[in-house]
Order: sequence, then structure tokens, then C-alpha cells
Amino acid sequence: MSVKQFRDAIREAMVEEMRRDESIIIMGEEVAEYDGAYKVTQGMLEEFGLRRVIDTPISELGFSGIGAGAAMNGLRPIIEFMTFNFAVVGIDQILNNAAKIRYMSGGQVKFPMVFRGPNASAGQLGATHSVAYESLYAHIPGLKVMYPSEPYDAKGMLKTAIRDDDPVIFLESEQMYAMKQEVPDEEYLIPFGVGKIKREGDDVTIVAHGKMYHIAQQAAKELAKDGIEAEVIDPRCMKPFDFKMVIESIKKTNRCVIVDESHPFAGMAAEIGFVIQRDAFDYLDAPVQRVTIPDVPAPFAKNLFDLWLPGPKQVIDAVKAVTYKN
Amino acid sequence: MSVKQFRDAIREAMVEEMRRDESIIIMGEEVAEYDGAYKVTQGMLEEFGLRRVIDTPISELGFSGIGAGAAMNGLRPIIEFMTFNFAVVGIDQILNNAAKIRYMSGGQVKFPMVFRGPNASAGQLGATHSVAYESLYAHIPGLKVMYPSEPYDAKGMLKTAIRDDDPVIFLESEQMYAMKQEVPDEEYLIPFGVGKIKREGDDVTIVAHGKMYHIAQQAAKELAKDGIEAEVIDPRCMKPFDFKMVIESIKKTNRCVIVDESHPFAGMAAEIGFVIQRDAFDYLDAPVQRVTIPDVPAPFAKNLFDLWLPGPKQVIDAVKAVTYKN
Amino acid sequence: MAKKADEGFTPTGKVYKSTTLPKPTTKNHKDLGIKDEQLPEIYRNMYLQRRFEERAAQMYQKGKFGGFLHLYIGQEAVSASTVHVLNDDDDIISAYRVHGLALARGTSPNACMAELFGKVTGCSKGKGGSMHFFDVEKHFWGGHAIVGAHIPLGAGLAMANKYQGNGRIAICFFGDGAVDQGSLNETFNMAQLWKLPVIFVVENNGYSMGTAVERHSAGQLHKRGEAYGMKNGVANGMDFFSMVDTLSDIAKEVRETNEPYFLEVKTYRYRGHSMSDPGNYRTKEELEEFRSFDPIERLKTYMFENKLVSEEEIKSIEDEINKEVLDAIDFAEESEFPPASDLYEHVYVQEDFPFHT
Amino acid sequence: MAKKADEGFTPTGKVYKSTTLPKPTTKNHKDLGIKDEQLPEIYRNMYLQRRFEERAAQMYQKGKFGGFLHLYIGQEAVSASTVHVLNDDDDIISAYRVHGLALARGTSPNACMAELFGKVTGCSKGKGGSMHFFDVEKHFWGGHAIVGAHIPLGAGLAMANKYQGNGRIAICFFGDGAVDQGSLNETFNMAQLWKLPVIFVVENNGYSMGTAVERHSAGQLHKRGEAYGMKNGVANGMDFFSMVDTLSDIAKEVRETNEPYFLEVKTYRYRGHSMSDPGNYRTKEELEEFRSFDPIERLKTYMFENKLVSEEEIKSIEDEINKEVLDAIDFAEESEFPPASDLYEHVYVQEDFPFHT
Ligand SMILES: Cc1ncc(C[n+]2csc(CCOP(=O)(O)OP(=O)(O)O)c2C)c(N)n1
Ligand SMILES: Cc1ncc(C[n+]2csc(CCOP(=O)(O)OP(=O)(O)O)c2C)c(N)n1
Ligand SMILES: [Mg+2]
Ligand SMILES: [Mg+2]
Repeated sequence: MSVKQFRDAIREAMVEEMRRDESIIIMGEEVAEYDGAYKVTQGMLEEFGLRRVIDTPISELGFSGIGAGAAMNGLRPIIEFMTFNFAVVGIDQILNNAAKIRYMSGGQVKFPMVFRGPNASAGQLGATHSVAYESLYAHIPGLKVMYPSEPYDAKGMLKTAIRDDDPVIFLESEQMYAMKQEVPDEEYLIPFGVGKIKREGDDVTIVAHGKMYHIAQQAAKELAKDGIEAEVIDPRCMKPFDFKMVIESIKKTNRCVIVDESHPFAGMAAEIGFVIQRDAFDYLDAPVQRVTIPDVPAPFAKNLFDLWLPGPKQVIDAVKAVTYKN
Repeated sequence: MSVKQFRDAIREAMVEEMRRDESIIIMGEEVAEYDGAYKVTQGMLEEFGLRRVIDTPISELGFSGIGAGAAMNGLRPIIEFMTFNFAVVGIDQILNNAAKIRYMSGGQVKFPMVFRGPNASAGQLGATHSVAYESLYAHIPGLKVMYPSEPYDAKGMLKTAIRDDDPVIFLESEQMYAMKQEVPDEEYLIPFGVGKIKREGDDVTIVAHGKMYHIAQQAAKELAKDGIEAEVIDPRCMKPFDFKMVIESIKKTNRCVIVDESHPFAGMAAEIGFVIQRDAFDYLDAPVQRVTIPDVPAPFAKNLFDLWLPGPKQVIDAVKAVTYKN
Repeated sequence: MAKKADEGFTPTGKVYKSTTLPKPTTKNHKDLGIKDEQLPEIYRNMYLQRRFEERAAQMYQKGKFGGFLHLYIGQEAVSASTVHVLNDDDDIISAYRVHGLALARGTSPNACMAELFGKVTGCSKGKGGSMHFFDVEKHFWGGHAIVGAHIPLGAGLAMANKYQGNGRIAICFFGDGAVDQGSLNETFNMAQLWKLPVIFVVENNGYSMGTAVERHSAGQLHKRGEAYGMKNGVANGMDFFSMVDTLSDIAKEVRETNEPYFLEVKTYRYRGHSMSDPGNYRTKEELEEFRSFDPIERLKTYMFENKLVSEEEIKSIEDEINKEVLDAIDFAEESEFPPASDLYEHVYVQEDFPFHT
Repeated sequence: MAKKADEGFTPTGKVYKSTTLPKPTTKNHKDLGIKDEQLPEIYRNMYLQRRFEERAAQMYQKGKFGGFLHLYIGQEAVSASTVHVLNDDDDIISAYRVHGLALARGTSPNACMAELFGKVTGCSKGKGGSMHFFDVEKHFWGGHAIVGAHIPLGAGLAMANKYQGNGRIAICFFGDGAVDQGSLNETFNMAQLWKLPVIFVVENNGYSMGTAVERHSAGQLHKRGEAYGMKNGVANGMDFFSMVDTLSDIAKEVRETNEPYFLEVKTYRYRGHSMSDPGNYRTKEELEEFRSFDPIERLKTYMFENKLVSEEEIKSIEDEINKEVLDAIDFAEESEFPPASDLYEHVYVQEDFPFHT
């Protein structure tokens, strides 16, 4: 065990897998000679050389597609997006090629590849640079979507993603890269579709992933002072999603708040909430509530940005609403 | 009043608006000299000339963006996508430029433009050509999304969309283009965010848009034979969405089924269902159910395709489930 | 108000002469290393493509299957020469006008026809249809219908080949309409920068749907490679020998240097863009002119003139093919549709993916 | 296993000499139609850009505002010459390294500084920040931070101008990194085909973040226009006179012919890509060399050598600017943040849009 940053956990997952399997390569902007825009790939060029750690031009469509073509033909590319905001110009390769060609070929082709990089907001970067895209990718059949919130999960999940034969969207966060946690030295893998109860409680279930998981924990601590014990579930994987774990928890707590940084309209929180009301209708003592950003783009100004991004207060308010404590 | 095809209703809306306002242009693949891939723009080149009816190369990113730039600078472009499946390569211009630049400029810029064309499946065209994209666009703040199901609505809504100063995604359907309906000769406009109760009933509310609206009506007719009277709401506009109308209806029926051709995971149906449980929790006698395509890409084979696309039977089953009649 | 510009934007209005063929090669088959006995087989290959599609069109019109149907008729010399020149394990990828190439590569008419019919015996198990033929065992990577979107895939196939050092090259076909997609440029830049062993081929058949080349693409198509320093050239796609002549040099060079090449093939499709296209954008004269260059007739004439084959031999090839194609129709008709469970197959490699609705 | 290719893909390894400047023009200011008394104003313009950004960097380091900060320092001759050559109602659009261009166009230092600070008095009302300066009244269309995504917008501005016949042209700036985005090519094709009056300018400052031009773009950048038959050329962006010389010919021609032009400007950024970039990818020598071409120093020297301005005059310009920039900081500090209600403003033009959560 040793304490590691989130970015180190991700790097280690890649490095260990690349040592194990020579067909893995990584490509993206500034991943090689610059050592990574956020230093996630630091030192990888040195260890694996220019053949396996590949700087690309700013051509997200092109290199996503070249990666997909290489994946069809025997390689296992990891595509790093500097952030997922920039993946939008390349999204056709993800939604149409990586996600659908296997189906259209009757199973003759596979895409053992990972698209990874920071997702969602990272402070005041303006509207185009602050979108949480997990809902959009999870919407598309043919993709798997992982979104860890802690270094331990990140490492085990990324290793699973890299070894998997399906295209995986692996979402990280600039603002989580420096977070630290104990990470085992031995190898471990965390499977798809398995969430984790990270705090136990009987009064309400809070489901929160990515950066919002940490907000949920802060809220849970506050709530405990008021005698409300929240169960905090980090689903970790967006698709497949561990509905079972969430519903089991609700059978106990009868109340649920979902915290999600993506746009509210037809987002992850809507999906989770919909399924809960459908599959746990008789257990709900209150409607499921969601805490998301408002349905507006990200503003630059600090005060507006702070209003925009959900914080513990909104989570607490939502919990009070579902527990009828306000 | 005269009976018109859906495609004629759309064309008339464009033609009437273009006569009224010289700043409106239309651009897209084969819209001019070919008279439209689906003959929606038939005759428009002849009336308005090459200056206003503009054939583009197959460059969805480029012409969406050129249209957006022209919109910033005084024109009111209508961008026709041959289908919305092909808009994916140009989606960055929609999600980031048309949707967000106004916000980032503090309101100095506007995008009075319409992106329109057929959406969703149109028979056996394979996985990349059969996606219903309404959920994806409705997810993005800054866009408005309309999706009419009948010629009358189509005309009045498209005129509203063209006159509006915000970017509007206007979704049509190849398979609805030949549908006919009485359409008034006088001008009329249908506002954003206003649904329509197209069949009244007390037993269950069915919410269905686009092609699925017609499936819902077929199901409602069948159900009536069994003495179940469904209220069928066509929301018409995806964003803003007429939640009020749906919730009022549920206060009467206490049950709801949503029919939606988009992918289920974090789709329109999830959003509608989530909001219903949140805002009408105490009125629900059964969980809200959704009828969507399965969470897989569109298959080609006729038998699989027919299994894939929701039909009246699935709607009837869902209604039976929420009315506890099975 | 400001004075209006009178002119429109896109160049217009008249029907264009869509494309001009370069002169065919003067080399004969021996010069090109083609043995006498190979010629009838090449003829068979092209004739199969033609006959298959003629029958497919009939079946489509009879309502035997749905979806789009884009015919390759007129362009068969391109596919046949490609398969002739390349090694069997070189990687081929193309757009949605793809029946000819699949048949040329050796995918059976049965599997192809069954795919059109959406049967489980189809080359894509009935999951892809006309636009998505795949035969990966034969290094045939489909069948892609988002215009331009498979161009990066073609480069990716080549990247994997280079990485693995397996000596294979890739060839990536697309239509003149695809040249306007930015995917081409992003790919060209990386292919050149990274020295990827890939031949990009634009099959310039004069039209992107109803839009003549000059109306959708500024400049000459093959010049699009020059900006990147990519070697490029033009070939006559209506003549099998010309294609072989050009392609074999290119393939050799690409294999040796690992550097990409961009070839513009001038060709022509006799039929409409798809079955619903009346083709009003071109003149009958143009169509007739190109029909007079028919690659299949041309090869036949060559063989007759050089006494390399008898009328009977040709007849028996044609009869065999005709029968093969009719058999393929029977095969397709009699084949089963995919089982219902196939709806959930081939989405993920993972077998127990927990689908939810 | 197959033999592995030893080499990598992207050209590597060493630090490249990023860019080579073309020879500066030999014309003097009179040859270029610049009046004596305009020169100090031009100096003022460039010096303002420089000083503003130096102070902005200080404020950033003090933590006065957040987000990214990309400095234009070294490239000021490009913005200043653009504004000098173009009409005030010609339309300008650029990427995210945009402070210099906004200031050159006349957006007040107050509004610019306040925007950095995210204040409601900012040129984008605090909604955009450093990368998204807008001043539409001055025909300055932003500030765009998705690399390459504003290139079609630039052509669209020109399309509207041509449609309206208003005599205005558009100019669209982007970095060398943006040249690799397919948006450029799709736009170039249509701009050429449709004859749009737009000047595309790549500010080739040698690097896209840490990647030297030769490592990210195959071939010479300005050649990217040639494939489309687009006129193109290269200019020395470190020299104001050279820029004026080139740009005024281009602007004249574009205005007269409605045809686009692609200009590659060779320039250099002295600072890192953004504030967090240590710049290890280049040598100190290279940086020093380019500093020796400093466009501001160069103009000052020219004025001194030609006795067009006195030391005192320069000093007083600099003092005024220094004060103006300090005042701008005060202005920004004292300005209000946007009201909370602004969160929901400027999403839609429609005033009563029913937001829901
Ligand atoms: C991105 C995209 N836009 C539009 C279409 C619709 N479409 C299909 S084929 C076609 C014309 C393509 O012409 P070309 O590339 O010349 O190929 P050809 O049909 O001549 O073989 C168009 C516009 C599409 N499939 N994908
Ligand atoms: C589509 C996209 N990909 C990646 C980025 C991240 N990014 C921002 S600036 C930049 C480098 C751009 O370099 P260049 O175009 O040369 O402009 P310069 O910074 O030199 O002015 C990168 C990679 C982005 N903003 N957008
Ligand atoms: Mg063509
Ligand atoms: Mg640069």
C-alpha cells in the first residue's frame, strides 16, 4: 500500500498494462514529449518509446478514427483526449464507428480501446470547456462508460477497461488528479457495472459519481451532525450501471438523492431516477430528487460559476426535502 | 383548408417565411438542383434562386459552422441535414458554437437559425442511419428542440422556429413525409413548449412524440376496445417541454406510459418520467413506464428491425402494466 | 439597404461534364505480368460483380429486401484490379457502394445476396445490409456509410500493420463526395507525418449524389494530397489494365517506403446514386459516352482481339456466373432470418452485458 | 511474431527550430501610405497590448482571477497591422489567444481587464473570460477556444457580408495547431467554391502547445490552401511594416474579387502556451533569437532612427499606457461581479424561456 495521486494511479494502470501487453499503445495531444498536458502520461515516452507513446496533431476526429482502425486490426489503443470537451469534434468516430461497427459486421470486428481524459468542469474555463459528457456517452449503445472518483477505483477500473475488448469511455477530472488515496501495490481489477457503498446509512441514499461523489460525502458529514445518516453510493461505472445496488439501498432508506454534474435534461440523474421509481416504486417514501447544474452553460465569472456547480448545500437541501425535514 | 403531406407543410413554412424575410436562406446537401433528397425543398431553387437555396458539399461540420457564422452576422439560415445521423460529424458546431457562444459573449451574439431534417429510423438502413437524436440535443442547454408528428403541427412549428432568434433543432421523419392532414391556408404559429392532448381519456396518459405518436394512437384505439381510455399527449416540442400538460393529465389518470424512439439510457423518456415522479409523486398509482427501443443499435434484418422498433403491442403491454390489467 | 450580390454561392446550374478520363495505358497484359490464363478469371470476377448487381436490383424492385441499394455498375475495373494487384492479406476498406469490392475480394455471392436479404447467412449475419458488407477473414473491413468516416479507419489499419511489422499495406476507397469531409484531411496529415503504409483511393465517378464534382469540390481532387507532401496521381478507372499499371507501382512503393499515396481514379457509375435516383442531373449523352468505355466489354474485346479466349469460353463463364447468381438468390431466399436473440448479440464482446431498458 | 517496425510514428525527438521568418519588407512607412503621425499611435497600440498582458500575468499570479491565461506577447504586430489595414467594420474573429487583437481593435483596457476578472463590466459581461473576449459593436466576433471550430464561423461572417453586399470582408485568425482540424479544410473548400470574401490567417508561432509545427503538420502550412486553388502566401509577423505590406494587398484583392486568401504569418510567442507551461520543448537560444526581432522594439528603433519621434514622446506614450493599464486593474477590481440572475441570462434570446432542473 502506498498513498498515490489520482493521476499516478491512472498512469500506473497504463504502464502496468503496457508492460504486460505489447499491443497497447497510447496516443493523444502532448502525451509524449510534453509528458502529458496534466502529467498523467509523465515518463511513459521514456519507458515505452515513440512507437507506443504517440503525440498527435489537434485532430480529434482523425486520431480517434485512426485509433479505431488500429483497434480493428490488432492493437489496443488508449486514446487520451486533452479533455472530453475536445472529443466533440471527434465524436462521430466514437458514436458511429467504435460503438456500432461491431454490430453492423455481425460481430466480426471488435474495438478493444479506451477513450480517456478529463471530463466536466475544472474551474472557470467557460462554457465550451466545462461539460460533463457522461450522460451523452452512456446514452449510446455499444459503449461502456466508467467514471471513477478516487485513485483506488481509478487504477482498478482503468486496468479493466484496457483489458476489455469493447470500447470504453473512461472519464477523469483535472480537479481530481491531485487527490490522494492508499493504493495497493498488488494487482487488482474492478469490474464493470459494480458500484460501491462508500458510506453506510439508513436515512437516505445519495448516489454520486465523479467529482460530485466528494460533494456528496461532504454533505453526508454535515447531515450526520443533524442526525441524518446518508448512505453514499458511488456507482463508479455509468454503463453498465449498478441499479441493483442502488435499489437495494433504497429498500432500506426509502429515499434517494442523485448528484450529477452533467446537464439535467435527459442526463444520468434522470436515468437513475427513472429506473428507481419504476423498479422501487413501492419502497419510495418521497420522490427521488436530483442535484445537478442548472440547465445553462458554464459561466466564467467566479460567483456565477460557484452558483452553477452543485455544492454540499444543494445536496443537503435535497436530502432535507426527501426526508421531509424542512 | 386543404389536405397536405408533411413534406409540403414543411416546404410551405419555409417558402412563406422566405418570401416574408429576405435574410432567410437554406443550405444543405442536394437541397437546390436535386430538389431535395426527400423532395422537401422541391421548387425552392426555382423560386428563390441560387443565392438563397444553396447546395453544399458533404461537409456537415463546415456548413453548419458557416451557417452559424452567417447567423451571427445578420442572416437567418436554415440548415438541412440529409438526415440527423449525418449531423454527428458536424455536431461540435451545434453543441459548442450555436448553443454556447451567445452565453460566452454575454449576449452580444445570437443564432437565429434552424437545423432541420429527418431524424430516427427509416426502415432497414443499419445502425449508423437509424438513431433518434432528440435526447442528445435536448440534453444541451442553449438549444431548442422541436419534433412534430403531423403536417399541421409541422408547419406552424417550423414557422415559429424560423422566426425565433435562438438555434432550433427541428426534427422530421422520412417515414412521416408522405403523411397527410388538413392544413389551414391562413397563417398560424405554434409556440415553443406547448404540447397537445390529441386524444382524451381518463385511464392512462400516454406521452409520445414524432413517429411514436402514431404508434401511441394505434395502441390507444386498441386499448379502447378493452375499455381502457388513454389520453394521448403529443408534446411536440422536446425543449422546452410541456411538463405542465403532462402532469395535469396525470392528476386525472394517475398513470403514465412514455413512448420514445430514442435510446432508453438517459433519453427523453427518462427525463419525462423522472420529472413526473418528482412533481406528481402523490398522484401516481403506478410507476411510470417507458416504451423505447432496446439499448442496442439498429439491426438491418427485417425481423430484427421489427423487434427493435416499438410498436402498438409494447405500448399496450405497458399500459396494461400501469393499469394493473395483466 | 446595401447592394445585394447577384450571384449565388455554389457554382451552378447547367449539367456538367462530370469527369474526363486520362488516356488508358498502352501496355498489354504481358507487360503488366498478367498471364494469359488469368484473363478469363479477371473477366469472371468483373462479370460476377455486374451480374450480381443487376439481379440484386431486380430483387430490390420486386420488394425482396429493404434499405438502400447503391450499385457499383461501371466501376468494376477498380475493384477487380485492386484485388489483382494486392496481396490477399492486404487490408481493404471502402464506403457503402461496396458489393463489387466484396465479391472481387472473394466473399461468396451467396453470403453477399443473403446479406442484402438480411439473412443470418449473410456476410455480416444480416446485421449490416447492402451498405455494410464485411469479410474480415478475407481482410475486407467493410462497408461504411457515414461519408468519409472510414478514412481514418483505413489509416488505422495501416498503422497497426506498420506497428506489427507484418508487411501488409492497407487500401482505403471512398467517393468523390467524401473528399470534402475533414476526416480526409486530418487523416492525410497524420498518414503523411507518421508514414503509414496506406493507399487512399478516391473513386471519382463524377457525382456525389446529384452534385457534379466541380460543384462540390474546389480544385482537382488528387491535389488534396499535395498540401501534405503526399504522393498522388490519377488513373483511368474504366480500364482494367490502366488500373493495374498504376496500382502495382503504387502498391510496391507504399510497401517499400511505408509512405501513403493518394490516387484519384476517374470512373463512372451507370446507375443512379441509389435505386430512387432518376439521375436528372446528367445528360443521356454523358451516360452513353461512358457506357462506351465499359470495362467489362473492353476486356472482352481485348481478349477476342488477341485471341486469348473463344466466344464459347466467354459464354460458359457468363452462364456459370448467371447460374451462380441465381443460386445465390435461392440461397438468400431460403436462408433463415437471424434469431431474435441476435438483437442483443454483437453489441459488446462481453457476453453477459446486462442490457437494461 | 512479425518483425516490428523500429521507428515510431510522429517525427521526433529533438527540439526543433520552430519557424523561419521571411525577409522583412524593404518598404518604409511612406511607401506603405502610413503617415508620420500615425506611427506613434501604432506604437501605442502595440505597447498597450504588451503592457496589458504583462500586468494581466501579474494579476493572474497574484490569484486575482482564474481560468486559463494565454499571452499574445511577441505577436502584437499581427493584430496591430490587421486593425491598421482593415476597415473598422470589417469582421474579425480569432482563437483564444485573443487579448491583443481585442485591444488593437479598440476594446477598452477596462473592459478587457474586467473580463479577465470575471466582472459584469467585462467585454463579455464576465461570462467568457480570457479566451472569449467579444466586442461585436466593433465587429470583433471573439475569442474561440475549441481549436479550429471558429474557422467556419469566419467564412460564415463573410458569407453574410457577400449576401448583403455590404462591402465588408472578414478575417479569421487561428494558430498553427488549428491547421490540422478538418474544419479548416471543409471551410476552405466552400470558401473557394462559393467565393467568400474572407482572409484566413494562420499565426504560425512555431508551436501548438509543446509540439513544434513540423511535428504536427506535414508540409508547409500555407500550401494547405493550394489544393483548393486558394491564393496563399507567407508574411513576416514580427515586423509591422511587412505585415501591412502583405495584408493591404490581400485585403484589396479579397474585397475586389470576393475570393478567399490564406496567409501564413510567421511569428513567435515569447511566453509559454498558458501560464502553467514551462516551455521545455524549446531552447533558450531560439527564444532569445526571436526576442531580438521584437516587433515593438523594432518599430521604436525605426522611429528613432528616422527621427519621427523623440525619447520623451515615447516615454509619455508608455507612461500613459502604464497608467491606463493600472487604471484598468483598479476598474476591474472595483467592478461588480455579474448579478446571480445572469446565470440564466444570455442562454436564449427568448426572455421567458422556462428553465427547469
Ligand atoms: C456524413 C454523411 N453525409 C451525408 C450522407 C448521405 N449520402 C450518402 S452517399 C452520398 C453521396 C456520396 O457521393 P460519393 O462520395 O461521390 O460516392 P458515390 O455515391 O459516388 O459512390 C451522400 C450525400 C452520408 N451518408 N454521410
Ligand atoms: C479541439 C481542441 N483540442 C484541443 C484543445 C486544447 N488546446 C488548446 S490550445 C492548444 C494548442 C493550439 O496551438 P495553436 O493553434 O498553435 O495556437 P497557439 O496556442 O500557438 O496560439 C490545444 C491543444 C482545444 N482547445 N480544442
Ligand atoms: Mg461519387
Ligand atoms: Mg501555435
